Amino acid sequence: ERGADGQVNIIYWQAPSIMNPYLSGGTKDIEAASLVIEPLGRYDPTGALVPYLAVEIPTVENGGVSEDLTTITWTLKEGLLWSDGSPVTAADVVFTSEYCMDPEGGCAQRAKFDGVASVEAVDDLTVKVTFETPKPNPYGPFMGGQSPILQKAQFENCKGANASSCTEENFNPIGTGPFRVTDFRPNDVISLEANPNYRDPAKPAFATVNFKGGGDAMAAGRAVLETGEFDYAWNLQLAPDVLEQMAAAGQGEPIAAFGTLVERIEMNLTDPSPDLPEGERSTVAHPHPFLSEEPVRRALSMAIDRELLVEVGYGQAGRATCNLVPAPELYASDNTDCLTQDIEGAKALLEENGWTDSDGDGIRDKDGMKLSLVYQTSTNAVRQDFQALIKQWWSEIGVETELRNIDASVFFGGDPGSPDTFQKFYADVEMYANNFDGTDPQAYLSMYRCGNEPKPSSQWQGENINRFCSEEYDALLDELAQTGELDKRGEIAKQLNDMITKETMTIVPLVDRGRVSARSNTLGGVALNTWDSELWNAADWYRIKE
Amino acid sequence: MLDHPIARIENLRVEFQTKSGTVVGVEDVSFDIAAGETVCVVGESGSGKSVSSLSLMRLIEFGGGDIANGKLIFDRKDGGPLDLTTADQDLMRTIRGNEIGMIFQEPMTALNPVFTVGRQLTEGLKVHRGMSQDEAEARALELLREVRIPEPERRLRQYPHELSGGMRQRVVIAMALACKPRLLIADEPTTALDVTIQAEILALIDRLKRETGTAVMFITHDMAVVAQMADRVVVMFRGNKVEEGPVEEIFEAPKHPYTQALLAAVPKLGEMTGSDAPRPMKLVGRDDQATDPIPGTNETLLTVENLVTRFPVTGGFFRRTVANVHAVEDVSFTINRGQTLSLVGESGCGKSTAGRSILRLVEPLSGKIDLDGMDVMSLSPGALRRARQDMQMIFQDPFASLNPQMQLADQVSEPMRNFGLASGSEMRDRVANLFDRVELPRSFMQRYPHELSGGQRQRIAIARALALNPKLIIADEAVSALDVSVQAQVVNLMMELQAELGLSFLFISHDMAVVERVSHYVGVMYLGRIVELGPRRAVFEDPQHPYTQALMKAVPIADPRQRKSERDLNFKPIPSPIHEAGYTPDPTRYKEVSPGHKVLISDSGY
Amino acid sequence: MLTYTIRRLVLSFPVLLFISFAVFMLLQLAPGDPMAQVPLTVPPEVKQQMREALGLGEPPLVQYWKWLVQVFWIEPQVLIDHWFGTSFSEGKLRVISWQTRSPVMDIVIQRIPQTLWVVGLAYVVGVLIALPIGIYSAYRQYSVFDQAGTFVTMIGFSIPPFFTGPLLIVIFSVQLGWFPSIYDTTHVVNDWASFKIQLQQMIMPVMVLALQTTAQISRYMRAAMLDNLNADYVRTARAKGMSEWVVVMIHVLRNSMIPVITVIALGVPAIFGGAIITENVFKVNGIGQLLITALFANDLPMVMTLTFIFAFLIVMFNLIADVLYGLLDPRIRYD
Amino acid sequence: MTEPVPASPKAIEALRDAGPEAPPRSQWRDVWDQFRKHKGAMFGGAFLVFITLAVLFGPWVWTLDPQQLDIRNKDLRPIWTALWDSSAKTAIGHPFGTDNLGRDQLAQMIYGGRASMAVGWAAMVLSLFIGTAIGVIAGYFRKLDGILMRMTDLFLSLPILPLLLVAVTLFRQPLRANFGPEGGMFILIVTVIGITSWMPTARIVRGDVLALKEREFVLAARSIGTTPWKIIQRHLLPNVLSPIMVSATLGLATAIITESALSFLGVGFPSDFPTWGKMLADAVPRMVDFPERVMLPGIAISLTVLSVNYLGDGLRDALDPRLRGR
Ligand SMILES: Nc1ncnc2c1ncn2[C@@H]1O[C@H](COP(=O)(O)OP(=O)(O)OP(=O)(O)O)[C@@H](O)[C@H]1O
Ligand SMILES: Nc1ncnc2c1ncn2[C@@H]1O[C@H](COP(=O)(O)OP(=O)(O)OP(=O)(O)O)[C@@H](O)[C@H]1O
Ligand SMILES: [Mg+2]
Ligand SMILES: [Mg+2]
Repeated sequence: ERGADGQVNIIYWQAPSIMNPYLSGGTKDIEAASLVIEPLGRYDPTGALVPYLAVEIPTVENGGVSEDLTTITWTLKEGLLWSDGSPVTAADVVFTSEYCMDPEGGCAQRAKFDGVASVEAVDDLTVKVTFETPKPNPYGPFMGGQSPILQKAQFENCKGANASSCTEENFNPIGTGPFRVTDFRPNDVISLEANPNYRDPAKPAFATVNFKGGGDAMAAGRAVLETGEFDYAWNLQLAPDVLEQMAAAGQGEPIAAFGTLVERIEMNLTDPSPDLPEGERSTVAHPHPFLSEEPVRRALSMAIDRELLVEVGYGQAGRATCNLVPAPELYASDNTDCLTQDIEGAKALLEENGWTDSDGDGIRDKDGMKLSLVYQTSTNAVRQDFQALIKQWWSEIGVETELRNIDASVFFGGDPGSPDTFQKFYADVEMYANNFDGTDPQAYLSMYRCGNEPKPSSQWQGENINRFCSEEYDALLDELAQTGELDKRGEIAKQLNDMITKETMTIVPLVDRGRVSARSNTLGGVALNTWDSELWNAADWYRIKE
Repeated sequence: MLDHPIARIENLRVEFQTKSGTVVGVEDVSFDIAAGETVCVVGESGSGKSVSSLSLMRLIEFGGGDIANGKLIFDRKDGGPLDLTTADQDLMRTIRGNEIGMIFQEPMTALNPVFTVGRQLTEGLKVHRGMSQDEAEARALELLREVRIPEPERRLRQYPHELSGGMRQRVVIAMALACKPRLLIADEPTTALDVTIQAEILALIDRLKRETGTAVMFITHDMAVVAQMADRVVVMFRGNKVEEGPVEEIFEAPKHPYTQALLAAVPKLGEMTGSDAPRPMKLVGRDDQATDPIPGTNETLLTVENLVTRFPVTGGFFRRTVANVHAVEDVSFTINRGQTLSLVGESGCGKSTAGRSILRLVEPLSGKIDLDGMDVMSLSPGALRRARQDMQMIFQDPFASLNPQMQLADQVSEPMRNFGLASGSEMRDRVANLFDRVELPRSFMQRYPHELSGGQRQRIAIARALALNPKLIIADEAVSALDVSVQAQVVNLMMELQAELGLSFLFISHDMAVVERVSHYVGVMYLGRIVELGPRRAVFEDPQHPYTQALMKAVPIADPRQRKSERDLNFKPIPSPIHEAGYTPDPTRYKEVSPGHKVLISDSGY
Repeated sequence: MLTYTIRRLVLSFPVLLFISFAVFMLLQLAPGDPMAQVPLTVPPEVKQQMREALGLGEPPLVQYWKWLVQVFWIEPQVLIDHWFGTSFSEGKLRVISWQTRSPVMDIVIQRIPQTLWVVGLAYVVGVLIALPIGIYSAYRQYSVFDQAGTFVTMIGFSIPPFFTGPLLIVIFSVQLGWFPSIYDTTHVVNDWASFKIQLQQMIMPVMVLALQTTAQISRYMRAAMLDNLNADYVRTARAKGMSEWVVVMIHVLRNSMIPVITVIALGVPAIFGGAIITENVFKVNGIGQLLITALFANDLPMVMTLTFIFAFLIVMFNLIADVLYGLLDPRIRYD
Repeated sequence: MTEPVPASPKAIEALRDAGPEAPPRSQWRDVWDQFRKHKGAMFGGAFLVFITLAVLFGPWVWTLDPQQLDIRNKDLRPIWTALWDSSAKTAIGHPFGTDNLGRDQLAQMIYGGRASMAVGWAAMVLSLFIGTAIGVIAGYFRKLDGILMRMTDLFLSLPILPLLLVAVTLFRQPLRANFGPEGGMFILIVTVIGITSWMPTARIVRGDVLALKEREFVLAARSIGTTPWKIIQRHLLPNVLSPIMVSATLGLATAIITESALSFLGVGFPSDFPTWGKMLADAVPRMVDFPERVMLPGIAISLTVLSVNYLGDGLRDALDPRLRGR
C-alpha cells in the first residue's frame, strides 16, 4: 500500500547537485533524478531491456524498429500522469529530444541522441525516432537513467542558453517516477515524498525519502552497516577487510553486482619524455622508446597477480579479468591467459629481447635505455595500494617505477592547460577504470580508432588514450558498424577486444569491478543494477516487517 | 598621643625565594610611626624601602616575598593592637585601603588603564564603607576636590591616560585617602614628577596630615624632599636600618658614614652662588678627585637658530594635518666648545624635542643648526649618519636605552662597528679603555644590562656615547632617574670627561640643583620657547622672567630649616601646545638684561 | 574613531577588489575542469559543448568582469528585491554555480544555519572553555593545573580532526549508540525533544572543533593574563582591599581580554571555511564542505564567490578587531 | 651648604653601586644552565634529539625497506599485543606490526618521521622567515605597513588547495628534473604550507615591533649611526624572539597536520612515500581492528609537537638574559 512504510533513508557519499541528468553527467545526479523522472525503458540487473513508460520495447521482431534499422517507434502507456496531474504525451518525449539536442544547452547526454535525424509525435502516444544512418543499436534516446522524459510544460522556457537559469525546474522536475521532490538542497539533502499520481496505486511503499549526500564511503557504509541510521548506501568503494569488519556489526549487508567497469593499465605507445618540446610529448610523432615493444608490455602484464589485486582491493566486488569488455556474455571474450602471474616468464621474455641488467643496479636496460617507468593514476586508496603492489612486482622483473598520483578532478578534468590529465598522458603507464553505457560496446571499442588519440591539434581531446593505431582494427570496427545480427556482432567485438588486450597488450585489464552497495536488514526489494540507475526499482522497495 | 605609635615594625626580615636561592629583601628593621607624625624612610635604590612598606600591607606575599621574622604591630581603630604578620588575608583585606592607605611610586602605571577614575575611586568606598554608587560618587568628588584636581566632575569620567602625571598621582592619593586611613604609606610619591607638581603634592600630603592627624610613612631617596616633609627620618642601607632620628639631627649631625655620604652627594640649590664655572662635587671618601672649576672655551661649537619643530596631528577622512603640536618654537642658542648649556623646564615644554631635533632624530620644521661649520639641516641621510659621529646622546632612562638582549661590550662597541672604526683586538682594547674611562670594571664587559644598577647602566650609556669621540653630547635627563649618591658620581664623571676631553654638553634636566652644578649657560624653556637664556650665574642669581622665578621658588632645598610653605606656590596649569593648522605664532623677541643674559619679552603663554 | 572606521571601510573596497582579482587569476591558473565528474563514457565533443554552455569559452578577463558585475551589482539588487518586494533584478543573470545551475548565494544562505549551529557554536564553546583554563593557568603559573592544561591543550592541538572525528564516531555512535554519526541538516528545532536531538547530533562535531579552538585561545589567554598579573595597578587594587576575585576577574581580566578579544575576532572568519575536514567527517554540510566540493568539482563561480565572502569576512573582522581594540582600550584612539 | 663631614673609609664602600657578585661566565654556559633548570624543556629537547636521531639513523639500524610489500605477512599486530592477546598474529621481525599490504610499520614510522619532521621544520622555518620578515618590515617602515598588511589579508584569503594545484602544475616538472620526484614534491608542499601560514606570525611580530620601535634603545641605536637594517638585526629581532618561539611551536604542529590533511584530501606526496600524517589518515578506516596503526603516528606527532612546545618555552627563558639571572 502506498506510503505505508514511512521513511526510507538513502545515503550517497557524493552529494547530488542537480536533479536534471541532461545538465550533469554525474552518476550521483542521474541516480537521484531516477527517483523522480523516468525514461521510456530501462535495463534490468541482467542487462535486459524492460519497458517503463512505453508499452513494450520496440524491436525488429515486433515491428517497432524498421528493417533498415533507421527508425524506432515508441508507444506510451495509456493514462500516464505527471506528478502534477497532467497527462504524459508524445509531445513531452519530442520536447525532451529537442531540449537535449539544442546546441547551446550543453546537454550532457547529447551522445545518446547521436545520429538522430528527427523525433516526431505520430499521435498523442506514439513517437517515432529517425536516424541518419542505420543503427544496429537504436536504444540510445529515452532508454536508461541518462535520458528520462522531461515535462514539456515545465521546461519549455529552459531550452538552450536558458537551461542554467531554470533553478527551480532543475531542482524540482515534475516527473512520472515514484517520488517527487519536496526540498532540494544542492550537495546536501534531498527530501522526497511519494508521487500521488504514480501509475501503480499500491506503490511506492515508502511515504518519504531522505536522500542524504556528502562525507566519504567509509561513513556511508558505517551508517548502514554499523549504526543502522540509514537504509541504503551507494557505491561503497572500501577495502574488503574494512567492509567485512563493518558488515560484522549485523545491521545490514553489502550487496554486489557486476557491469562493464574495468580497472586497467593503459600503456603509452608514444614518448612522454619531458625533454621533447611541448606539443610533441606523447604524440604519435615519437614512439615510446620501449613500451612500443610488444614483449615489454607483455612482460609487464605477466608480472601482475590480478587475483591478489582483487583480494586486496575489491574482495567480492571484483573479479580478475583479461578483457576490456567483460560483459555482457554475448560480447565477452573468454581470454583468461593473463590470470596467472608469471614472474619468471616475464624475466625470460625480457631477457630474450635483449633487456638485461648490464650495470647490475637491478634495473634492466638495453642500448643505454633503462626500463624505468612513470606510473600515474588518480588519488584513491585502493588505486594507491594497487600501485604499490604493481611497483613491487615490476621491480622483481627489473623494471623501476616512479609512482605519481593526481587529484581526480585534475586527472579526469580535460583541462588542456594541465600536464596531469589522463588524456595528455605525460607518463608511461596510467591506471583508471572505464566502462560503457548500456549493453552495446561498439562506441566503446571505437575509441581506439587510429586518429582518435588526444593531440595538440584536438586540444588534447580524444579517447584513444594509448595512441593505438592498427589498420586491421579499424577495418574490423567498420565491419561492426554495418552488422546488425547480434551473434555476428559478438564475434567481431570479441576479436576487437582480444586485439587490443591479449594480442598487443596495449591495454592491460586488471579487475572487472563490480558495484558494492549496502542495504539495511529491514529494507526489502533492492535489486542492485549496474546497467542502469541503482535506484531503478525504488518503487518496489519496502520495509521488511519483523 | 605621640607615645602611642599607630604602627610598630619590629625586627622585620623579608626573604624572597628565587631560582638562584634566597634573596633577603629586608634584613632587620625596626621603627615606629605615631599618629600625626611623618616618618621619612630614606635610602638608596634596593635598600628595602618598598619591601618594608609592602610588608606592612602584607602585599609582599603577592610579589613572592615571605615575612621570615619580626612583628608588625598595627593599632586598629577598634580592637586595639594587632600583629599583622599573623592576620589572614581576609582580615588584611578589611584593613588595606580602609585603615592603611598606600600611594605607589609610579603614577603612570598604578592606575588601571581601562577603568575610569571614578570607578577606581569608588570601588574601595563601596567595599569598606558599604556606600551606594551615588554616595560613593559624591564622596569621590569630595576627595578629588580635597586633592585640588581642577574640574573634578569631569575627571571622574575620564580614563587615567587622559590625565597628566601630576593629576594621576593626585588620584592615587585620593584613592589612598578615600576611607580616611589611620596610616598613610607613600612610596616615592613624587620621584617621577616635575618640581612644580612635586611641590604641590608635598604640600598636599603635609596639609592632610595636619588636618586629619593621619600618620604618614614617607619613602623617598630625595634628601631635599625629606628636609621638606619629615618629622623623623629612618635611614636604610642594604636591608638594614642604619640610623634614625629627628630630621634636624639627621641633617646637621649625621652619625653613620652612609648618611654622611648621602648628604654630601645631594646638590643644593645655591651652592654655586658666586662662582662662574661649574665645579665637580666633593664626594665623601674620594680625596683623589679634582674639584677644579671647568672654564671651557669661548669658541662656538654649535649654533642653533630659529629652530622650530612641530608634530602634525592628523585627522579627518583624508588624514590631513588638522593641527600641530608646537613642541619647539623659534629657539636659538649657541654652545661653546668644552662648555655646557642646560635646558630646564617642566615636563612637556619641549626639552627633549629640542635635543632630538639637533641630532635630527626628529625632523625639525625649520631653523638652522650649525655644528662646527657643518650645516646639519641640509645633510643627506648618509651624511647625517656620519655627522652623528660628532654628536651623541645619552637618554634619561638607563633601563630603556640599553638593549636588554645584548652584552654590554657589544653595546659599547656598536657605534665603532657601525662606522668600521675598529675591529678585532683593537676594538676590544678600545672598549676596555672606555670601560676604564667610565670607571666600570672590565669584568662587566660580558654582562647584560639587567645585571647592573641604574648608575652603572648610565655609565654604559656614557661609554657608548664616548665611543665615537664626539664633540657634543646631548644628555637628555641623563641623571634624573638615578639615586642621589649615584647621580653625584655620574655628574662628576661627566664633568671630568668635559675637563679632560673638552666635550660640550647640552644638558637637559628639570632638576635645578643639578643644573646649577654643571652648567656654564642655562636656558629656561616654557611651552616650546626659551624664556630666559644666559650664563648660569646670571640666570640663577638674578632670574628675570616670572616663570623662572616661580620655578626657582618651587625647588625644595635639602635643609629642614628652609621649608617652603604652601603659600609660596602659585602655578597656573600649562596651556596646550596644540594649535590649529594655520596658526602662526609670534616670533620670539628677547631683551638683553646683561651680557649674554636674554629674557623673553614677547608673549610666552605664561 | 568613526572617521577611522569609515576610512578603513572605504579603503577595504580596493583591497577586496584586488584580492578577488588575485584569487580569480589563481583559479584560472589552477588546473582542473568542471567536466571532471562527468563519466568517461560521455564523449569529448559533448563535454566541449557543455563547457561552452557554461561560458568557459570566453576570455578570462571577460569572465572576471561578468562575475564582478554579478556579485557587486546584481546580487545586491536581488537582496533588495527580497526585502522590499521590488523587482530590480528581474531577468538579470546572477552568479550561477556550474555544478548545481542555481544561484550561488541561495546555496550559501542555505548552508549558513548548519555552519553557525555547529562550527559557530564550537567556536563559542571552545572560547568559553579556553578562557577559564587560560585564566586559571596563569593565576597558578607552573602549578599542576597549569602543566596539565598545557599538556592536554597541546595534545588536542596536535591531533588532526580526521582522527578525532572517526574516533568519537566509533566510540559514541557505533559502540555506545548515543549520538548519530550523520548530521541531519533538515532537522527543525521546534520543541524540547527536537532540541535534544539537535544537541545530540551537534555534540561530537562541536567537541572536535572546540578542541582546536580551546588549545589556541587558552594559550593566548594565559600569556595575556601573565602579562598583567604583575602590573602595578594590580598591586594598587589589592592595596585598596579588593578581594582576589575582584582583582583577578575584574581588574586583570578586563585588561587581558583586550588582546584576546582581537584574537577571537580574527578567528571568526575561519568559522566559515576552516572546518572542512570536520564538516566532512560528520556530514555537516556547511560552508566548508560547500567550498571543498566546489573545489574538487572546479565550480569556479562557487569557489570564487565563497573565497570572496571569506576574504570579505577576513577584511571586515580585521577591521572589527582593530575597532574593538580601540573601544576596549581607552588608551588607543584612532584618529 | 653643609660642607662634607670628614671622610671615613667605609663611606666609599657605602656609596659604590652594588654590582653583580657572581663572577661573569660565558654566555652559552649561562644559557645552558638556565635551560637545564626547565624540566619540560629538557624532556622536550631530549625527546626531539631522540626522534631526530631515530629518523636520521634508524634506517641503518632497522634496515627493512618501508615500501617493501610482504603480502603474506600483512596485518601483523605489534609484538606487545601478544602480552594480553595470545591469539594475535605477531612476528619478531616486525615489532610494530605490518599494514594491510604487509609493509613494516617500524620502517614506515622511521621514514614517515623523516618526511614529517622535514616538512614540519622546513615549512615552519619558511613561514617564520616570511612572517618575521614581513612583520618586522611592516612594523618598522611605516610606509610599507599598509600595503604589507593588506597583502597579509590577501594571503589569508587564498585557498590552499588551488594554490597547491597551481604550484604542482607549474613547477612539478622543473623541480622533478632537479630534485627527483619526491624532493620536488617536498619542496612544493613545504613552500605552499610555508606561504600560506606566515600571516599570524607577521601580525604578532608587527605588533611587537611597533611597540619596540618606540623604546629608547632603538632611538639610541639610531643616534649612534646604526643603519635601519642593523637596528632590525641587532635590536628588534632578538627582542621579538619570544612571540616568534610561540609561533614556531604552533607552526610546527600546523605544518605536520596540514601535510597530513593534504594527504587526507589526496593532494600530497606520492602514495608510496610515507609520512606520519598519511599513515594516520590511512589507518583511520581500520582503527577499530588495528588501533596501533593510528596510535603510533598519532603519538609520534603529539609528542613531537609537545616537546617542541616545551623546548620553545625553555629556550625562550634561557635566551632572555633578564629571565636567566633569576
Ligand atoms: N619580587 C622580588 N623578588 C626577588 N627579590 C626582590 C623582589 N622584590 C624586591 N626584591 C629585593 O629586595 C631588595 C629591596 O627592594 P626594594 O624594592 O624594597 O628596594 P627600594 O628601596 O624600594 O628601591 P627603589 O628606590 O628602587 O624603589 C632588593 O635588593 C630587591 O632585589
Ligand atoms: N613623536 C611625537 N608626536 C607628537 N607629539 C610629540 C611627539 N614627541 C613629543 N611630542 C609633544 O611635544 C611636546 C614636547 O615634548 P618633549 O618630549 O620634548 O617634552 P620634554 O620637555 O622633554 O618633557 P619631559 O620632561 O616629560 O621629557 C609635548 O607636548 C609632547 O606631547
Ligand atoms: Mg621602591
Ligand atoms: Mg623629555
